[in-house]
Parts: sequence; C-alpha cells; structure tokens
Amino acid sequence: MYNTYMIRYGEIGLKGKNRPAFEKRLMGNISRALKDTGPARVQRVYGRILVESAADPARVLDKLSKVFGIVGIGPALRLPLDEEAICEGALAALKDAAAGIKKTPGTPLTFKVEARRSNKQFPRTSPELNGLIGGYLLKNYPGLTVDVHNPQIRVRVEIREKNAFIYAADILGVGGLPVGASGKALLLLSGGIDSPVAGWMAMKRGIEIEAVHFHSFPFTGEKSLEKVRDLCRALTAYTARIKLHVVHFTDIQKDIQKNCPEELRVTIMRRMMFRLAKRIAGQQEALALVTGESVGQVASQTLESMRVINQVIDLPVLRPLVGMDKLEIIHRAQEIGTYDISVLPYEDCCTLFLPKHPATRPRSEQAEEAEKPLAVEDLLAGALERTVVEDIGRKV
Amino acid sequence: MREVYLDNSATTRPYPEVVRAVVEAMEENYGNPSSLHRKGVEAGRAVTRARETVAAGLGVAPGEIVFTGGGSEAVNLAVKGVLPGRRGRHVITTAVEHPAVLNACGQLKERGIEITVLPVDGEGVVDPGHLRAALRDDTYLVAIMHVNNEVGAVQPLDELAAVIAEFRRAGRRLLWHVDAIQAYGKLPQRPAELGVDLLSVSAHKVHGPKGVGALYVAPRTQLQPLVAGGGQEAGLRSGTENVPGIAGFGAAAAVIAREARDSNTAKKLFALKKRLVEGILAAVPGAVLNGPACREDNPRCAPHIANISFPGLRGEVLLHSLEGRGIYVSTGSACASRKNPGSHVLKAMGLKGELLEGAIRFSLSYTNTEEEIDYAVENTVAAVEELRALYD
Amino acid sequence: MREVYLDNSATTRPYPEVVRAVVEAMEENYGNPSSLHRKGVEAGRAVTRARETVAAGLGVAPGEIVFTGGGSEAVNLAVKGVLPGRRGRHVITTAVEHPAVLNACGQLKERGIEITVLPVDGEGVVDPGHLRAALRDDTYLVAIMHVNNEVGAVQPLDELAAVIAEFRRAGRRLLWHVDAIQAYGKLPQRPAELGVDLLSVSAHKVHGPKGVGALYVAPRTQLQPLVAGGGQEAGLRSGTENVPGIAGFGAAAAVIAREARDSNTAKKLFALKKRLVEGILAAVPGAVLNGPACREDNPRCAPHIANISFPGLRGEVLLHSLEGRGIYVSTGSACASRKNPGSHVLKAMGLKGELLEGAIRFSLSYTNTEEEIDYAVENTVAAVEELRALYD
Ligand SMILES: Cc1ncc(COP(=O)(O)O)c(C=O)c1O
Ligand SMILES: Cc1ncc(COP(=O)(O)O)c(C=O)c1O
Repeated sequence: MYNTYMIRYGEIGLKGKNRPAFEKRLMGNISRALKDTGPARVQRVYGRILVESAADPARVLDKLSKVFGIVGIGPALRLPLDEEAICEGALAALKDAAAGIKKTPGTPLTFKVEARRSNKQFPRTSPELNGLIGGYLLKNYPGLTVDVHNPQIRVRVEIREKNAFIYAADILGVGGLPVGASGKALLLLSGGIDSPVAGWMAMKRGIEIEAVHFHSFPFTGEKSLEKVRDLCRALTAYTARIKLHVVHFTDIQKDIQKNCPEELRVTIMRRMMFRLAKRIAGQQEALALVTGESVGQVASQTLESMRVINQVIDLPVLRPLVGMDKLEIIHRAQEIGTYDISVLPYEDCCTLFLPKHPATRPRSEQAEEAEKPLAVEDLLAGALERTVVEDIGRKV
Repeated sequence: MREVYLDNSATTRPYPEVVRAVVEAMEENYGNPSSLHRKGVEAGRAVTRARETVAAGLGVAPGEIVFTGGGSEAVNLAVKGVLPGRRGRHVITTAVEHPAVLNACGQLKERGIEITVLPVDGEGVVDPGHLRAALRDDTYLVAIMHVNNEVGAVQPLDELAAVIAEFRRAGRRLLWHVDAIQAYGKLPQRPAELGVDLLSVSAHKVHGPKGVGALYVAPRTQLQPLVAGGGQEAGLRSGTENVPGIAGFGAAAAVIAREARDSNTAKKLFALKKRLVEGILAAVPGAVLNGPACREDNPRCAPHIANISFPGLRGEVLLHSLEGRGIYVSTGSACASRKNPGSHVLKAMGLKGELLEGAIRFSLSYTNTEEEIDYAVENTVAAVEELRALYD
Repeated sequence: MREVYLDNSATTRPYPEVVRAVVEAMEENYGNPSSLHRKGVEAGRAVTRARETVAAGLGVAPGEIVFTGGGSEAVNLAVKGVLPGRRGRHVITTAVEHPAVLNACGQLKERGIEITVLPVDGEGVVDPGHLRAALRDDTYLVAIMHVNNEVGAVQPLDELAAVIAEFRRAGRRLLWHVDAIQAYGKLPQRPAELGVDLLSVSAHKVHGPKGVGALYVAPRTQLQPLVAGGGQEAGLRSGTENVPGIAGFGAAAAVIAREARDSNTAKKLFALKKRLVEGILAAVPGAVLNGPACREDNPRCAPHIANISFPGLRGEVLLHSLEGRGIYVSTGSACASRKNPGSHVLKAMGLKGELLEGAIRFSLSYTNTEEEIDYAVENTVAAVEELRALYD
C-alpha cells in the first residue's frame, strides 16, 4: 500500500559543510539498492530523503533496511490534498502500525496525531487537523484512545505543497555512514564466520570494500572458492558490488610447510598474506586492511602475534571484531546472511595445515629467522602474477 | 498427413535449444552437484544458471526458486508444505483449480483441515467478494490459480491481492499460493508485487522438459519438504538434482523471456486464438465458446486457451475425428481426460448436458501459425458437419 | 589430462543409448500420456515399455512399478506413504541408511511415530538378531537398505527376511522397505521372493537420467501419495509423466539387465575393486579399508564401493589433490558432503579421529577399465606421498 518512504539519516546530518556530499552519496546508494525493485524516485526534501516507489513495500523496505547511513524509514502514503483521502489514509496507516504492535487484551491502543502544515495555503491549521483526523480514527477503529504524551502509535501527517504525506510506522535503519564516504579498504576474506562480519562492520562506517582471498588449489577445491564468492554476493546486499582478488597461495603454503618450523607456520603464513594484501591495496588505492581477527588465545589472535604479523606492512589494519564475543559475531553473521554460507565445511587455506602446537607468543626475531629459507620476493611476485580479479555483482 | 498440435496446455514440444541443453547436461555436466570435485561444481553451475534465468523471468531472486519434479509436485509442496501455525485450520481454494490443488486440499481435509471451495461465475472467474466473505480468523492458506487450464479464465489477481492485503493488514497471517502453471510464459508474472507467497510453474508447458517444475517461495516463508533427505534445494526438495531437466527448463525460460519481452508475440498468440474462435463460431451452428469472451480488451481471457462446445456431439468423438485429420486437441484437461467424463471446471461454470459433453479444448502456443489455425478451423467445421450428418 | 571417474555412487554418466532414448522421447513422443489422441498414446507406450523393462529387471509385474521424480522421492513415498494402520506407531531403521530414509523417519517422528535405529557392527552390517529384538506389536514399518552407499556393506537381506517372515507368521502386519538404490544393477534384486513390500531404485545411479526413480510396490500394499493430483501412476504419483526420463530409465535398465545376466561383468567389476583396494593398501602405509573385507566369497562386500581411510590426511584435501590428477572421488556420500564433515555411517561403525577425517570413497561402475584403476592407484599413492611430505 505504501508508495513513499521518508528516510531519516541522523549522523550524516551533523557533518557541516560535508553534508551535501554525504547526502548525494546516500541518495546514490539508495537508488542503486532499489534498482532491482523497479522505477524509484529519490529526492531530498527538508532534511529528509524522500523515496517514491510503487513496488511491493516489503521488498522496498528490505532493500532500504540494508543501506548504511539510514537511521529510520517511515513508510508513507502520498495523497492528494483532500480531507477525506487524508482521513482514510490515516486510518490505513494506523491499522498497519497496529498490526506490528503486541496488544494486551482489555487495554486500549494509544495513539496521537501529529499534523504539520508547511503549506500554509491549506485551509486547516495543524491543531484543527489533529482534531479532525483524531476524531475520524476514534470513530472508525474500536478500542483506541488518545495519549498525547506517550502514545504507542504516532500518526504523522505532513501537509506539503502538492501532497499530504501520512506515516505511522517508523522502522529502524541500519545506521552508520553511506558506503564510499570513508574511502576504500581491502578485506582479507577467508571462508570463516568472522571476516565477512568484519567487512560488514567496515562498510557500516562508510568504507568501500574490496576483498582478497587466498586460495590453495588443488588442496582446496572450487567449492571453497564458490563459497567465498557467495559470501561476497551476500555482502553486496549492502553495497553495489565487490571486487574479489583471488590470490594463488598454494606455492607459498607449500614452501612454508617445507621450510619453516611447525610452530611458526601460521605466523609466517599471515605475514605473507599481509605482504600480498599490502601490494594489492597499493594497486587498488585502498588505504587500510580489514581483518576478522579478534583478541583471544588462539594462534594468530594474541597481541604478540598481531604485532609480529603487522610488522611486515605499514598500512593501518582495522580489526572491527576486537570488541566482540564469539556469540555476538555469530548473531551478526546470521543477521546479515553470511552465517549459513560460512558454516559450509569446505576446507580453506587456513584450515589446511593446522599445526598441532602453534606459537601463541612469537617474537619478531624468531619470525625473521624462520622466514630466511623463503625467497619472499619471488613468492610474492609469483602469487600476484596468478591473482585473478572477479567482479561480484548483486544478483536480482 | 499434415499435423497441427493444438494441445499445448496438456504439454508442449520441447524447443530445439531445450533438447540441446538436456543433451549437454547429460553428456558433459553429468556430475552430482553435491560432489566436491570439478564434475560436481560444473553440474552445480548449470543448475545455478537455470535458477537465475527462471528467477529473472518471475522477477524474483534466485534463492527464492525451488526446483521440483514437476508442476504437480510444486503445487503439493506448496499446499501441503505450509505450516498451519497455531491457529490455522482453514484453507480456501476455488472450484476450478487443477486436480493437483484440489486433491492436495483433499489430503489436508483428511488431516482435519477445513476447506472452503469458492464458486465461479459462468465464465469460470472467481469473485473477490467471495474470497473476502470466506476469509476467517483461522484461514492460513489461500490457493487460487492464475489461468485456468480448461477454459483459459484469468483470475483477477490484482483484486484478490487487495483483499488478501487488507486481511493481512488486520494482523492476520495468511499465505497465498498461485498455480501459475498455465499462465507462465503467456502472461507476466509478478508474485513479489502482488504479495503472492508461493507460485508454481511447470517446464513442459512452456516447451521445456517434462518432470521438472519450480516453486517460488517468498522470503521468510516456512515450508515443510515433501521429499526429505540430503538437503538439496535449501532443504526444500532433497534428492540428486535433475541437472538435465533443470538445464532444459532454464533454456526454455530464456526463450520464453524473449517471447514475453516482445509484445508482438503476445499479440500474435491472441490473434491466433481469436482467428480460431471466430472462425469456428462463425461456421459451426450452435457452437459456443466457454469461458471469458475472446476480446483483446478482456483481461479475463487468456491468449492461448479456447474451450468450445459443439452441442449434439461427444467431445471425445470429435477429438478422434480431428485426430484423423491430424489435429490434436483435448477434452477438458489432459489429466482429467481419462477418469472424469464431465469436467469439474465446466460443471462449476454451470454447464450441463450437451454443452458439457460436447466440449473441446484448443490450446495454442507461440509455435503455431496462421496457416495451422486455418487448417484447424476448416477441418473442425468439416468434422462437425460429417459427424452431425451421422448423428442427426 | 586423463580423467578417471570413480564417483559412480554419487551419480553416473548416462549411457549413449539413454541419451538417445531421452532425445527421441523429447523430439517424437512429446505428447502427454493422458491425452486421448495419438501423440498421447505414443508417449504412453514409451512409458509402458520402460515400465516393463524396469519391472523385468526386478522380477516383478509392470503394474507394481511406480515411477517417481528420483530415488529420494521413491524413498519418501515408501517411508511416509505407508499407513500406520490402527495400532502402528513404531518404525525400525538402521544407523547407516541414506539421509533420505533417516530424514523421512525424522518427519514421522515429528508426527508422533517412535523410531528405533538399529546399530551396525564395525563393518557397517546390521545384526538380524537386533531386528528381532527391536520388533514390537506396534511396529508397522521396517526400513533397511540393501547396499550402503558409503562403504558398500551389503545387508543380510535373507536373514532379515527370515526374521520378518517369522514376525508376520505370528499374525503381525508389517511392511518392509528396502532402499536398493546402490544395489540396483550391481546385485540381483528379488523383492517378491524375500517378502519385501517396497523397494526404491534411482535411474541416475545406473547410467540413466537424473530426476527419475521407481518404487516397487507389492500387490495389495496401501500407500498414500506424496504428490496428489491427476491420478497418474495408479494414483500414487500424480503429475504429467516424465516421459523422456522414464524412457531413459528404461534404456538404462535394459543395458543393466544385460550386464547382470552376464556373470562375467559382475566378476569383472569386483576384480576392478579388488585391484584398486589391494593396490592402494599395499603401497600406502597406514591406509585402511572401511567396511566388509574385499573378498570374492564375502557376501557382505559390494562389488563397486571401496571406502579407504588415509590417516593423517584430510579426506577433502586428498580429494582435491586427486582431482588435480583427473581422478574424481568422494568423501562420504555426495549428499552429506556439505553439512556433515564426519560421515554418520563411519561414525556408526565406530570410526574416530584420523580414520574418520581421512576417509575417501572410490565407487566403480561397468564403464571403468583396468587401466583406469591402475592410473588411480598410481596417482593415489603419489598424491598421498606428496601430501604427507607437506604435512611431515
Ligand atoms: C542408498 C541411497 N539412497 C537414496 C539415495 C537418493 O537418491 P537420489 O539422489 O536419486 O534422490 C542415494 C543416492 O544419493 C543412495 O545412495
Ligand atoms: C493449472 C495446472 N496446474 C497443475 C498442473 C500439473 O502440472 P504437471 O502435469 O507438470 O505436474 C497442470 C498441468 O497439467 C495445470 O494445467
């Protein structure tokens, strides 16, 4: 029934003279998100963004709820400036909002009408409208009472130049900043649960993401790669497209297995990954790396090993999951639709050669010593040469 | 002898590209999509491609398509797979549904579910007002088709959708299944827009392979699988995927999408039907068109199905007489032909006696030509005359 | 690169005569068997011919064969279609059944049926004594497979049949379903002789098309259809018949019957498996055969499936390494590969740790050759050595 959506975008409203650029980006992102749902008009009005679309509201809302930067969505009815139509519209909006509220039998539903008239040509003042519409609703919806202080439902009516807008529901957006507003970073994407969530959290802060995946064919098969593509595809629900760099990691891994002491292999593998990522970031003009690491007691997740791994590059490394517990990460992964993909069991390069006793507190000298037998530059060059870039777009 | 196949609502002849896709899948992509190795991955990709094509044709996401072993299976998965929920114990359907829907509802009835069967008017069309009146607090499923397979009546989906939306706005949970098996490829499908939760299609009605169908399942719709097992098709249809059948379906869906984009083909199809109907009605005294009037501006009239009664003749006798002239048609729906002498659809429309007994269904497809239609008209007229002379 | 396909228990490559039969049915017999005209009759005949061939291969009457949309569907029709009767509320199955059986039983459980899962010994074989002990007055269905798909254990059907016959002699009503999907075409099937009431087979495991299976239904066995509708397949499986799939199944059944009649082919198949198993076990230190010992005089050992553990390696890594050498195998059953890292069958046999993680299934068919086996042995040995060097 809805054909219009009032978009609130709290945080970016505060950004002073950057504001127009932010708004423009957000509007662009909204248009792109709605591309598959049919024609939509996106325009800026009075500190809001107004989206008009005749498509199935459930679909539109689903798409809008995945656009970073949106704080709230008010699905609205856009009506002619006609009192009867406005009253009927208000009733429909009230019913719809009521459907989403848990009712306690016996107690009435409380509501309030908030009319605003920016078009002063309209013959009724705001208080008049409040009375008129409120009366109509009370008459036509049994079990309703007015509560001006703390109503369960606010029926908002805005009288504008050519149309009246009515909305009663307010749907929470994802918040954050529009993707692209904060520059670009490179996400180290494995097939696990953590890294897609890390990517999502970075995007939430306006960072555009490219992904790099280390693939060890033939030890890991096509399906584990397909799984990573699917993870990217799932993330494209929140952004237009993701460039995926698939690095041929087999030879490096073999060399590490052959030449490095067992307990340091994970550390060295991560160092090699960071070195490769840094070069790709350079080519792609990405300003930082994003990883799914958090602080725990396993091999690469201690502060000691993070330090040793970080030493090989001079880019900032964002680890958005450091503050999260495993369960929080799992919940987020389920929410954003990556969990079911992540739990598919295919081996990836990180699960391939798990040493029995990895060093949890490696020192830099140890790592440097252990790397000596590796022809690091040649290995990096070889891996980059066999890197394939894929453009993962959204599927309708 | 010349052959004119006008039984396309029973089944169609596969397009050459469909046959090619099936053969390729059998000879090259013969792996099991669940296998981890390349043969499995390649077979899986063939399925993914087909899923994307079929989904695009319905304007939905690939993840919302479940491939099944045919149209009837899709219908049964929908009708019987919907969980009634805590309060649900009532289902609404119509008198003109295909036996797949009606008999699946019959099985629900055995499990204690109450079924309301909506009547239709003389043209086979459901009144949205009747739906509104039939909806109850405990109604959890509505099964109303798009195009009827026997007379080509197009149900008023927009108005039905409005009734359902209203009911839902009042806070009631309700799923809607649309049997679009005859509509698919002929009329645009837009389940997402209409608020349809489940929609069945069948490949062999659109020049795809037999034994493969698909069910559109709207996001967040809970279903119980008919076939449990290895968890294929997101757990909704287990069993090694019918890769060749699905690939063939994809190939047919691609052609159908091209046809659908070209508004001329749709017009051409309708023009053929009109030529057939007008030709026969003009030349055969007493012949009557069953179902919605055949006019371009009549939204209730499907472009490819024409059901005509020839009073005084038995449908089956005329059918065989036409067969003798190389023209293949049907009496009522194909599935019902064997057991059910009087079509339940025509009966629901109020037909009786000679009009009921003398009904013939002509069903067209994009592959038919004007010449074929003229041949069919000429020979129908001749056959009727010949038979009437015998019966007089 | 040379390709050696040893994943025939996941699926097989269709025989050329199967592809021809499918194409012919699509291009010529494209009618709907329910149609009354010649096109329908011809399509119906193709189905009848296939039904006769499949029935003959199982030593049963054509009227006792129901074609389904695949093996899993046949299994589900059997397991869920059996009416418990007034007293029935208990079903017996085994720990090594395919997920199709186990998950169908899971759905029965949700409906309040009690399920007893019989254990197996270290070779994956059920003890008929356990069946005898588990049978109860209210047991109405026993579902025990013939050949297990992961390790090739052949269940002792004769002895199980004796237990069931004894129980029935005591006046109890009980139906027995045999999942013969892996046994079909490799070991003789004689359901009628054994007192088996329901037996499932799947075409694509014997070089037939995917998406078509069959259920043998003994005379006077009452079943409730999964797919209700037009009443095809004697009312047990509605929906327009998958004529090309069924015709292809018939073609495969005909070839398989020829193979089966020739006792040399069976011997040859077993000899290939033996060559593979002995070759690998002799050259790979620590490798272990899972399941019944590979001896010609061992009736528990199927001629085509060999499951071998390579301790210290991950099955999936070895699988991909073999893939890199053009050899296609599987870890556990194809269907389970996705979700279930440790196979439920190997676990039921008591495998743990490295033996569980390092298991690979080689599955053969009549189309494999000695050369292929030698290539596979050679490369398995080499791949294991290479990987072990990395894992040191
Ligand atoms: C023993 C067994 N039962 C059932 C099935 C299921 O058959 P289908 O995949 O043809 O549905 C299979 C094969 O996957 C099997 O090996
Ligand atoms: C409207 C309708 N529904 C369902 C079906 C069943 O489809 P299938 O025969 O492919 O199972 C048919 C065709 O027979 C049909 O026309």
